[in-house]
Amino acid sequence: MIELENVSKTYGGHAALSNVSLKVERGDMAFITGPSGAGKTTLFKLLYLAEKPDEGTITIAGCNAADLKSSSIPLVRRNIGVVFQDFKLLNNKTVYDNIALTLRIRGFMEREIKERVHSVLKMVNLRHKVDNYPLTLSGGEQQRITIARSIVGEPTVMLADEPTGNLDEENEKEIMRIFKQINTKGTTILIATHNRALYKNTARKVFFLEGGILKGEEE
Amino acid sequence: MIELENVSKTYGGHAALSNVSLKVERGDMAFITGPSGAGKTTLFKLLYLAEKPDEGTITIAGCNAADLKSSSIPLVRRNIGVVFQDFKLLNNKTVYDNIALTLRIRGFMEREIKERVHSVLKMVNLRHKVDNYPLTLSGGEQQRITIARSIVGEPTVMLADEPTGNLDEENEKEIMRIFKQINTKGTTILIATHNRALYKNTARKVFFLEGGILKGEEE
Amino acid sequence: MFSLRLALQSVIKEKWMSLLSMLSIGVMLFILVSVAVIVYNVEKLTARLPERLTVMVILKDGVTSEENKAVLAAIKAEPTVKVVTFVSKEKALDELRRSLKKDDFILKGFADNPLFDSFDVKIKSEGVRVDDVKRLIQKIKSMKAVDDVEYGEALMDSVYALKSGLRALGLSIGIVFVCSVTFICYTTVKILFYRHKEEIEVYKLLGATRWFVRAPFFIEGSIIGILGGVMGSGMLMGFYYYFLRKLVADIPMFTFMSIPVQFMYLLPAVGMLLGLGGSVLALGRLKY
Amino acid sequence: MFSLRLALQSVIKEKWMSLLSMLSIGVMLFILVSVAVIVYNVEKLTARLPERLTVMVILKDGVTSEENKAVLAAIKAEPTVKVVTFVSKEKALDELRRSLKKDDFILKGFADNPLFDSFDVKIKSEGVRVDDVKRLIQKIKSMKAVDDVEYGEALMDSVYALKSGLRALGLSIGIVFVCSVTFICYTTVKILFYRHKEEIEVYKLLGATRWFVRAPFFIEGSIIGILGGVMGSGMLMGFYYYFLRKLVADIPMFTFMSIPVQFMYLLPAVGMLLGLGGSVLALGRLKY
Ligand SMILES: Nc1ncnc2c1ncn2[C@@H]1O[C@H](COP(=O)(O)OP(=O)(O)OP(=O)(O)O)[C@@H](O)[C@H]1O
Ligand SMILES: Nc1ncnc2c1ncn2[C@@H]1O[C@H](COP(=O)(O)OP(=O)(O)OP(=O)(O)O)[C@@H](O)[C@H]1O
Ligand SMILES: [Mg+2]
Ligand SMILES: [Mg+2]
Repeated sequence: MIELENVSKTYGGHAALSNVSLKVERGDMAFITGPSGAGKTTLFKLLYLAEKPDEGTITIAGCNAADLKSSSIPLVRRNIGVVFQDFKLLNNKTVYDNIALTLRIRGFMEREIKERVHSVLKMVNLRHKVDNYPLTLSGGEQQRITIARSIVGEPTVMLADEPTGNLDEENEKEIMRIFKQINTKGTTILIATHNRALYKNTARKVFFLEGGILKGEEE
Repeated sequence: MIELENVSKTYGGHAALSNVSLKVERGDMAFITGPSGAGKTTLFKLLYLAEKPDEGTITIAGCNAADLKSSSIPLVRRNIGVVFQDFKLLNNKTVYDNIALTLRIRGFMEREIKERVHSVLKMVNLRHKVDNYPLTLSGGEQQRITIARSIVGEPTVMLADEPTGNLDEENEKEIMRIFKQINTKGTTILIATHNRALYKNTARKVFFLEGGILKGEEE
Repeated sequence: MFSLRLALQSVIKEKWMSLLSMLSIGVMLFILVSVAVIVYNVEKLTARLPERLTVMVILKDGVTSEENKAVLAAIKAEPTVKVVTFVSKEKALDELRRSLKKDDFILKGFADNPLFDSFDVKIKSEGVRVDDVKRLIQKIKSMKAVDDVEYGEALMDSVYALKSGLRALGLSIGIVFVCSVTFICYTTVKILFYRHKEEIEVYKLLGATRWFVRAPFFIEGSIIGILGGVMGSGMLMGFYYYFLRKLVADIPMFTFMSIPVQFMYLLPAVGMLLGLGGSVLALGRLKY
Repeated sequence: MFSLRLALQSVIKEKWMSLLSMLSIGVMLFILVSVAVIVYNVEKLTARLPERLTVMVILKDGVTSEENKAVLAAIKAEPTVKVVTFVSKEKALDELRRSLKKDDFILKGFADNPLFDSFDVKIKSEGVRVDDVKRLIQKIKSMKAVDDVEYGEALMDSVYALKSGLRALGLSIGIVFVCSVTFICYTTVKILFYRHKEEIEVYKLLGATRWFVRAPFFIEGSIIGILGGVMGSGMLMGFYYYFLRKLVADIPMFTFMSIPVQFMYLLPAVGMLLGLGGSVLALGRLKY
């Protein structure tokens, strides 16, 4: 599902990633970890096609990133759900409109949008907040909305960069529970974090990155 | 140094802070903690005068926030150093210029600026990065630059909102070490965090906030 | 459509800015068209100038009818000449009398006809340049039987100078104004773009196509351009009805002024194009 | 100064945008001044119109010298009249002869003087309105010994209509252009503001005064306004030297046209004010 082969990325002479190869199978839930500046966010930018690698090949959601015309980037992104530490919700839109946006962009009919939005809100347990504005919600709630937004389009892959970086332990647990649930339904998930607590007790694949170099992996 | 009396703040009907009273003495290092949405960031906004409280009085760095003309807000802010989770460094300026900005705003002479910038860079152990641009530094290094920027103006109070939220454990420890060092030199410090590790092993004052209500404090 | 709705919402939300940019565009287009109208009218007025110009060839007193015929033939042979008519001094007197109307008593006292025999030479309407006319006149003047040649030299020269000056002026004003209008659309759309920067970031992450992101801005720029053009047309009509018509009524000299109606329909179209152009520039390549 | 340096850096960095906005401002100020010049010239031209207007009072044939004197006295008594001169028909013929110059042979044939006795009435130069003149003429016309009164009624009316029309047009164009120029400065500075939004956020956190944050933008807006004004002045000078002077040389009718030099100095100042105004609007209240 996600495969990197000898990928390198340099920013103005400074190597953010050097010769990284890794593979995440369909249906897996994997973690990338490493100290700050290790290159986790850079790796994610390559994966959701916001940047191009200097070298190496990237395969995600069945597409080879190198062969991609820039006009088909949006179409690939529709198969990738993204979640960030800082939520990136639109504060002038209600929760409903924030989630519906994913589907409106794809040209869905209002009726189907309504159905789908309500079903994902149920999944993250926030059906009662459908008409709230993001800023009236707690950080944990906002992150759950972000997750709802990213799964409403039924992506095959989910990328989460420090999804619990802004959250306390309780919310952290709740978010991880939701991720596991989504993963059980068949979505491949890759989570970047420097928080050991997130992957400590799971028997999942963990990649260790440091200074742009893949130092090891662990099942 | 910092004193809140019965402070309330409401955002569109939703109370972010209700009737909060707390006091941090000169030279103290205190923590505010609580789950996400507790109102920590809101409290900080009130303290660095970005928002006005709906009710109650706030005293910081010897000024009563209520009596303040808006034109003297900048002058009070020069006595307050702020540090955020997302650094807020200017990426198109070198480390030197980022730190010097604090002093340029105050109209210092270039010679004194140079002296002071080098002395704070020494304090955070980043003298060799003086000509780097922020993006070429790791997150921990960037946060140390932010701290350097906030102390170069010799503030009497420092406010840090989740200063280690983006950082791994190693960097976290390093940042806390620097805070303690600054505190030893006499600067009052208030740190907001939901990371227990930050205050667990210190015999400092900790305020517990939840849903905008002060639930308790601990020495 | 979703894009159209977004664009309309944005125009309405930022109504002051939109209105001001429309107004600016409108007034610039109006001035642009005014200059075009002036150029157009001067062109129209002067296009047939050589044709209108009648060159009067005054013959010497006591010219024989043979000499007369020779001059006539020579003039007729010129390629620039359309018609040559002989005007005897009796006919000239008749005409003068008719043009004086009731004041013709002035002429009553004359014992003798004080006028001369002459030729009225009419110049061809097409393909004749001012220089050709001058050359012709020089030639006629040099004929032996000819006393003098009268024609509106000063007038013709100055009208042609005015014409070329106006053309240059019109062209430079045109270029500058097209740039300015595009620039105003550019800045307006750019500001809207910055206001929605966060939103656009999110759109891109969620897989919006480039077209989906840009369409509202293009539509918006076009709307502003069109409405600016409509305002310009409105001003033009206002100017026409409240100013020019009055002026023409008062000073018949300006009767020739006319505003081609096509401009009214053209302005919104031009506005739209420039608005669209400005939006395209404002959004640039739009990285993913 | 730090602010000035920042402003200059920004103008240079965004040179295309700055240049385009200067150009737009320049051309708008140029048009504005052109309109002002036209209005000014027409005002100047018509200010002394009643004074220049000579009313010719034609007396009936065979009027006695007593009646003559009575009319003279009556006209002289009018408050709007400056001078009245009696022109006998002999004098009139002399004048006609002189004005015909070498063509005066036309008059030779006359046995009798065909002209009339008349009064030349000159109107006062100050405080006389067109209506007053009309009333005066009506009054003179009704006198028994007076045959007819001749004066440039049509001309005067149309010039006055033109004048008031031009004034209204000039005023409305003036208002719209002032808005537009301010708006262009507004949008330009606003875009610069958005480009530096992050920076401004940081400045505020570090305790920069409002003045410190805004000064570079104010300076920038002013620079753009000033340079726009300079461009406008340049265009005005170019227009004057390459177009108007030629025009005047060719068509002496336009000799009256003059461009007050003060405009050249005024434009940059006006540009600066509008630029500053635009910047102030663009930055708004600037919350802390
Ligand atoms: N736009 C950029 N320009 C220059 N250098 C960059 C840029 N983005 C990232 N870098 C550099 O690339 C390296 C990797 O950065 P990245 O953000 O991927 O780290 P990370 O693992 O996400 O760290 P963190 O845990 O702090 O989020 C860093 O050294 C950083 O300085
Ligand atoms: N601009 C705003 N408009 C409306 N509500 C707001 C705004 N800012 C904050 N809030 C609300 O105020 C409450 C407190 O928010 P605040 O950001 O202070 O929490 P916090 O303790 O900093 O949480 P976190 O740990 O997630 O940073 C939240 O419920 C939030 O919804
Ligand atoms: Mg990162
Ligand atoms: Mg917070």
